[in-house]
Amino acid sequence: MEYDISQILPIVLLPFGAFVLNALIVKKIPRVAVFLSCLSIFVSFLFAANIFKDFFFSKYASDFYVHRVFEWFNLNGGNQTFSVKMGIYLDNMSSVMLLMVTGTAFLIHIFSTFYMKEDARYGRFFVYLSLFSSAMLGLVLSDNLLSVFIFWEIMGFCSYSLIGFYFEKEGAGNASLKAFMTTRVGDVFFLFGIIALWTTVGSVSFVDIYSAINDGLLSSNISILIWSFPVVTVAAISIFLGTIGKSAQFPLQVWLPDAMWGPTPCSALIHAATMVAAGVYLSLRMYPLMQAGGLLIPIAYIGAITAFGAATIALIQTDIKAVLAYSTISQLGYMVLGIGVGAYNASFMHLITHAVFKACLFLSAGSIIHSLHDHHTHAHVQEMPRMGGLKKKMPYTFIAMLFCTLAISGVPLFSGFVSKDRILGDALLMATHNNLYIIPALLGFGGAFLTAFYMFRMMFLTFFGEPRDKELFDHVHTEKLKWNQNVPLLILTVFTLGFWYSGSFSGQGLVKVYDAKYEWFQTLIKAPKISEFQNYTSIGMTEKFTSNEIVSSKYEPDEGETEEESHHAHSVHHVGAIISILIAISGILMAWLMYIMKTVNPGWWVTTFTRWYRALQNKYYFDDFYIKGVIQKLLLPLNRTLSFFDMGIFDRYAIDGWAAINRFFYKTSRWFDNVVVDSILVDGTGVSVRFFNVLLRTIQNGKIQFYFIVFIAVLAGYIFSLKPLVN
Amino acid sequence: MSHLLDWILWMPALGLLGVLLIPKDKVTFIRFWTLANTLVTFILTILLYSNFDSEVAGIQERFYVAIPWIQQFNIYYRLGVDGIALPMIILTGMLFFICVLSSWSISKSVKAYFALFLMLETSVMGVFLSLDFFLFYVFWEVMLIPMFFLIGIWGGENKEYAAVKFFLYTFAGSVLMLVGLIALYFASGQNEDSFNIIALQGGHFTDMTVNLFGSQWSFAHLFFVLMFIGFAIKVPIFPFHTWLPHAHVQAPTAVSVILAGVLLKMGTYGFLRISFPIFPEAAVYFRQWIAVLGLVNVIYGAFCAMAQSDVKKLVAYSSVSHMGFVMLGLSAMTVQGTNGAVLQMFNHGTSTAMMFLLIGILYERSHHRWIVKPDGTKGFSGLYTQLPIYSIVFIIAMFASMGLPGLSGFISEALIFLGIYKEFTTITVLALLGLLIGAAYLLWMFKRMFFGEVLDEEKKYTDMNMREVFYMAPLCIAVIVFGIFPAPILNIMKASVGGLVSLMAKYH
Amino acid sequence: MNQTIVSYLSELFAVNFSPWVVILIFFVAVFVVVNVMALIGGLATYAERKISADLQMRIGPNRVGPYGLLQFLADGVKMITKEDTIPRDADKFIFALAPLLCLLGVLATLAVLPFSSGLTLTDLNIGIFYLLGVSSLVGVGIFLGGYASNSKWAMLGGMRGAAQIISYEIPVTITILSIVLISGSLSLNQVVERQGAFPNGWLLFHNPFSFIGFFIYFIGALAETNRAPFDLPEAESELVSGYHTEYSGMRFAFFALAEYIEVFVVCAVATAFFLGGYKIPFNYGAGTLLGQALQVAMFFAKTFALYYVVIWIRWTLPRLRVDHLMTICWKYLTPIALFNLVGIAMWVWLFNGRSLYMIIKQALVISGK
Amino acid sequence: MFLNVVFSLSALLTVSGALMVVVTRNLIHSCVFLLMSLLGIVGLYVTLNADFVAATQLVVYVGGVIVLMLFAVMLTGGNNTKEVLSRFGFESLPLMGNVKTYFWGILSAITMMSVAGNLIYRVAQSSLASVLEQYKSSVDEIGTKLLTDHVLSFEISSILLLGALVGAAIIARPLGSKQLNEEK
Amino acid sequence: MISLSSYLVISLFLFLCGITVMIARKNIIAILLGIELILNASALNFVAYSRFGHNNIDGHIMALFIIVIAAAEAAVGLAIAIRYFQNRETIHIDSATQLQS
Repeated sequence: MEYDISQILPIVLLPFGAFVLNALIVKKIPRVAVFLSCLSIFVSFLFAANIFKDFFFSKYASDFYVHRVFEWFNLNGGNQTFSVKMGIYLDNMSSVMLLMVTGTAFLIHIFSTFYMKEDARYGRFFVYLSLFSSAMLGLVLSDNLLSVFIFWEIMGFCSYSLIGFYFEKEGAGNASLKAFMTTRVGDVFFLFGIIALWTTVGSVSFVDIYSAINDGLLSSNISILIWSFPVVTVAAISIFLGTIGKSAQFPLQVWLPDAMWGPTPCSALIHAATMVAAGVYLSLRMYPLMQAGGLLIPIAYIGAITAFGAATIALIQTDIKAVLAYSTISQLGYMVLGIGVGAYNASFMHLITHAVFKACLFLSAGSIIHSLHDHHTHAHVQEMPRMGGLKKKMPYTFIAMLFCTLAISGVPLFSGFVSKDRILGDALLMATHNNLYIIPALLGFGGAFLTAFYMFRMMFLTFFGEPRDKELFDHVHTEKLKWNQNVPLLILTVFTLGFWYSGSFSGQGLVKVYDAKYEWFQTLIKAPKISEFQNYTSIGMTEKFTSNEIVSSKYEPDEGETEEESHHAHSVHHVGAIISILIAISGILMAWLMYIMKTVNPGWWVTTFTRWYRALQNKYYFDDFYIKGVIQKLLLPLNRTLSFFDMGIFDRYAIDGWAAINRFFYKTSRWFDNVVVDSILVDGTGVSVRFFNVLLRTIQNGKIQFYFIVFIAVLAGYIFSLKPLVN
Repeated sequence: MSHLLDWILWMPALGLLGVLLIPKDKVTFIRFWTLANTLVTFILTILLYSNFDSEVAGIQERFYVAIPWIQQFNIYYRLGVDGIALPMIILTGMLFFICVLSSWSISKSVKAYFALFLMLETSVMGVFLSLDFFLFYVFWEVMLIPMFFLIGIWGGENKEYAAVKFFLYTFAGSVLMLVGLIALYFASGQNEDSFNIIALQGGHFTDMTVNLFGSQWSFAHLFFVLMFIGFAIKVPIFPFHTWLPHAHVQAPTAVSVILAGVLLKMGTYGFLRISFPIFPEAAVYFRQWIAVLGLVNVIYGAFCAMAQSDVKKLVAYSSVSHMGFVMLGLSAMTVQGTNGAVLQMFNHGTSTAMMFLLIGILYERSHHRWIVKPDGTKGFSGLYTQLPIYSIVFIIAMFASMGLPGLSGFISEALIFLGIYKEFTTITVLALLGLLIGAAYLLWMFKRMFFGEVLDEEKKYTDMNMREVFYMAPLCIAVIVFGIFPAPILNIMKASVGGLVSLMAKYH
Repeated sequence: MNQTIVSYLSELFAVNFSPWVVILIFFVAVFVVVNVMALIGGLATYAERKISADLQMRIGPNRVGPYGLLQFLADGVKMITKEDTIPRDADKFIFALAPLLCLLGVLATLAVLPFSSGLTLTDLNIGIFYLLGVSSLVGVGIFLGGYASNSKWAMLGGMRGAAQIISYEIPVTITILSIVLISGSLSLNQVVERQGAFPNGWLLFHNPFSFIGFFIYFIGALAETNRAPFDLPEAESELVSGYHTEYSGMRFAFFALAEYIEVFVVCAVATAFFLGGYKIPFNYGAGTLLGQALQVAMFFAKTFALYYVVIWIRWTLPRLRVDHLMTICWKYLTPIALFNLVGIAMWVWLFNGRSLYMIIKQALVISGK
Repeated sequence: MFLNVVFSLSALLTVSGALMVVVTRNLIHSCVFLLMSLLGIVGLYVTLNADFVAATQLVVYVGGVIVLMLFAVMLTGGNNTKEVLSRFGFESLPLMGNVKTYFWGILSAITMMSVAGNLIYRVAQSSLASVLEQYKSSVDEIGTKLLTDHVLSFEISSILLLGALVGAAIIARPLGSKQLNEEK
Repeated sequence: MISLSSYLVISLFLFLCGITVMIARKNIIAILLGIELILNASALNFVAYSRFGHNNIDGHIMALFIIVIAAAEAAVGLAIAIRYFQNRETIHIDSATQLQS
């Protein structure tokens, strides 16, 4: 299997090239720019598919990777040496990720050609999309934390620009500012973690970090302020803080709902499928670090809390995109929970599946919003109370959205079931081992119930029942199959089916692909074994791929070392599966009762749990705390006092005070100068001189020739008194 | 080739003569003349770069010039360039060229303006090029004169105060430097190397003591502190920074660009060229205090910037904050830190120059700079809708100066953090918070100015014209290219910096 | 001394003359040359009248001798026999001195004219410099003449003449200097020797600048010799007859003679400097007396051609106004001359002294290969 | 011998010219005599093998300076003979009565003569006496020296000439009537 | 035989005539004539010394410079004289009493 860089690099470079080119031409010929973006992402999708094929058929080597390194710049000078390396790290996980990213991105590009058609900044949107896609792919391919951080930040910039895409609106500005700053909080700690690792390990390449963890290099302590921690903990915490910021986990989840100010396709791509997932991806990459840092339990808690809390908030949202946003947060919480409970590949699988169906959901919402056009305000409507009964008007969107909803709410045979159920199963398994995991597991199951409920609430409110806004409803045209409106949805819908991922319809790995012992996903995606990165040598960028890099699969089932443990695991997994199926069905039933049968009145809940309801409405007062509390009560007054101190006190008194002192001195010295020096000494001299010149005036007759005679006389006298000139 | 430095140094002076010879009503001619002259200087600096041998640490023999000037005091006309000076020289050449373009719209006594401008360029070049301490001091002082007049004549409403403050403040600093200069002259035995910066380097004065007020002081420590204050006023470092907002806010656009882009760097350049190499032991002795001061700069500058309602003042404080990063990098005395510091000097030069130029462009249209007017109403809003190109350039500048990866600011800041992490971990964490605040005030300012509805008086603003685009383009390119590919600059500086770092490493 | 009549003769007859003989030869040669010049001056007056008559469709002098060829002798006789009047209030000493100064200045220039490679009275290696110097005596003479004869016409004429001569010396000198740059010597013989017989070897066609320079020199020379259109000092319509209004008889003859000879001299200098001097094709008969004769003939032929042009101009062009005169000198001729100087310097430096012709030839040869 | 003749002639010319300059009362005449003695000096230069200097002297003085002098005499009212008879300006000094016109001149002349006698005596008995060399053109050597050793003074003198030219032109420029009045 | 002293005598005589003229004449232009004489005397001295002394050409060059200076001096001096005459119709040197005390 021959690999050289020309098969990998275009995946990143094509969208980037498209970005550069479009940035130049977009003002003149936006159509061409759009076409170029779509084309570039499609071609890189083909490349990714090719790579995925290779990895898929390469005997499922779980620890098979391609690693290319080149020197970005070095600081070798004097006797000092320091070198910064960049590189490409391509293994099973990144190959799958590449396929997912390019695929969804391509479909979303296509959809955007429909959705952004009428927009004034049609072309510029695609410029941002291309930049974003290249950054995301670069992050997937990058081999070290530094380049991860770089692409991470570039994605942050794209999200900033896309959230603020409708910059005429004040709210867009607020939302983009909020999004960028909130993620920035995480990023700063992420950078600190990178630096800590870099200084300790001497490199930020994944493989170096793995082997360093294996060698216990990271157990040394560093002291911050007065405390001292082991490096590994600090690094793990700060890197996970990066994840929290990026994938909107518990303390910093506030930005993601506001991010819905952006155009719907960008919400689909950035804030559902890829960027927010990048945080989880990073944590998966750094899984050994998290393990070594002993961070799994807090991660599990954070994930569970996020999953459940976001789900609760999603219950009462009326804006369709807001519902999807909160569901995204909670699904991301599930992924983090998966990391926390050590369900490595389950968590990653959930990342993939969630990316697919959530992208599809957002696109469907987009097509709904696009077709619901209010003729009074000339705005698109995203309020669910004004929808309803759209099933007849837009059947294709309905099908797509139905499938995705089934998937996300964990109905069997659908992808969401496969992945989420595994996470929950592992959570349950861990709970049986360790009591601390009980609460996360419970929260996880509760979240699953809520998920099913609010997703179907959204479905029912949107598509079923009678149209609640008749006029709006009448304006909606019955949709026909459009290549760029519905086809992407349907394609994505196809991939919401479970067997694509599990290789089995039940999702329990009963049906195998080829001769693998387990289904491909479980086979392919394995937690990196840090002990295997010892005898590793990085390979230059241009060299051909050599076979010594291929490590043939040493994969063994690791659910427990012994037979009964693995049996126990299996049983627990079965229990978990059954529970989650029941939960999903009950959630759907609840929603059905509430919004179709109207037997259960939502208003009753509101009136009964008013305080809770208000808390949910205010999103548990997070925004109030951050904005009103931290920023307005703490930060801004601090700034004002500081700047007043700077100009008003320090500058005025400490610096300009010198002038006052000088003023005293110059007054005294001026008196001395006037009286003593000037009038006595100086003028006195003048008087004496005047006395003398009266005498000398007489010989000063202005007769040149008289002077000349005198001059000659003097000259003569001089020469007479001269010694002989020579000898 | 051996006279290239003389040419770079005196080319603006020739231009100055030319300007003086042109009659004062030939305004366009004067402008084009100055433009051509600065362009030639810039090209010469590029020539210097292309002839630079990046392998050599320290002064490049092939450019070294040493001519006796005042021989009885061993004062020489000594020019030389090394990897630390070269980025600054290129930056100077580029920024002056651009600033001439940006001050095209100056209409008040154009001749005097451009004459002073070229005089300023000569002096700045002289500071970066001269290897003789006396010559260095002379240029350092000469630089004050054009700055004083440029601020005091073409400045804003409160220009006299700002000009006088700038002059006196900086002058006080350089007087301290003069004391150090003379002390070094006598301490080094008044031989013909007594003013030779290169010969003074290497810590000959480590064990020397000086008797002051009847008690023994360490010579190195005493005069390191004096010179530190002298340079710190220029940087400016925390307690000595208050001239900066006045000068920046009152100065005309081009001048504040030069002030922020080049003049601030002269202070840090002074550390790199004089204070640290001559008193390495003292520098190592005081390094944590330098680091603390840098940290204070970062945090304090960022906080103050966040409170400003005047854009220019905001950016002025932001450069206080960024120079704090440079000080942090210097205090680390590791190869990453020092390289990062020098790179940050260059990058801050480009990015903050962009910011100031952009603010100047906006000021030419709006004639005020209030984000929030004193009466509480909005100063600007929805500029994004009104001035698209301007906004794109502004975004580039803003993200570059807040250190977005992929733009030039990031690499230097990352290198600085990498350098100081091992030395001062706590300070690293706090400085990272400064980075956070930095993003905060810039983005907040951007949101307040650029988003939202377009105000009525903004309807008449026109977007950047060709000239402005033309002179913003090189800076944009520099910011982006050096963000993706910093090697060209790092390669020229790394040898010299490595030499400096290994010198410092002997002492800690 | 480089090449003089004496050294040439001593080479020719391969004998060393004793000093007395040298002085003898020298004086004989001087005598001959001066008389020949006087003759030429006389003939020039005749020629002038004839040519002017021709240009004005008249017959002109035709009584004395064949075609009135002896007219000038008649004039000379008349001049000599006329009464020599001196105005009462005139400054007698200077009145007597002025014509002599003029004639002295002119005749002294003849010392360095290269009539042929042999027949050169003395070939100073600062020849042209010397020539300029002594020829400036004429200006003094004219001025003093104008002053001495106590009359306002003469006064004005003299002042004009002096001013004009001094002013126009500058472009002329600069032009000559630029030619000296090419030929690298101040000696007229050397300058001539540097050139070729055919026009492609002349300094006139050496490069564009020298081509311009020739005309500058020629105009300046016209002005220096008070010839029309620059004959303001003797503008008969404004000042009766200019600086020699009060003169009569032989003194007047001296003035006239001086003027005509000077015209000859400047033409000769132009010939030597621009038109290849006495060079004859293939240097025929070098060293023999025949060769010398041919060279002399060639030299005189070129000079008289120029002389004809001078007369032609005089009878063709109207007279200038004084301010125009000065304007032409200071605002046009001098800057152009300076520009020429720089241009020729650049040329000599660039093509290290090759002429345009040689450059083209070499280019052709190179491209031919 | 030939050289002697030339020398004696030109020396005669020089001396007599200078003397006449002193004694003539007529300004124009003294200009002419000055010209005479300058020509004599040219001859002396020739006897000193200084041909280039001679030619320069000729060009500058005969062509330029003398004519300028004459011009100046003309423009300043020509030759006003009453000036020559005027007294010295020693009225302010009481002891200087109304003495003979040339008294002071002759006195100083005698003084200097004796001084010079002293000088020449010393010079004559010094070892300065030397022999004539073969005549050799001095032009190229002068040129070389002017552009190598004396290049600075050469440039300075050229600048001086330029300054003199411009200065003279500005000083002697024709006055406007208003200017005239205010200057009077 | 021509010796150095003969030239010296001539130049001395010129010098003395110059001095006499400068002292005796009251006409500014006359004084300028005297100055010319003095300058020529010195130039002659230079050339003579360079001829008879250690035989190099520098004397000639000095003479050239003297001539240059003489020309400049003549130009400026005469210009001053003319302007002076324009202002007050005399060039009697003692009439220049404006700056006299």
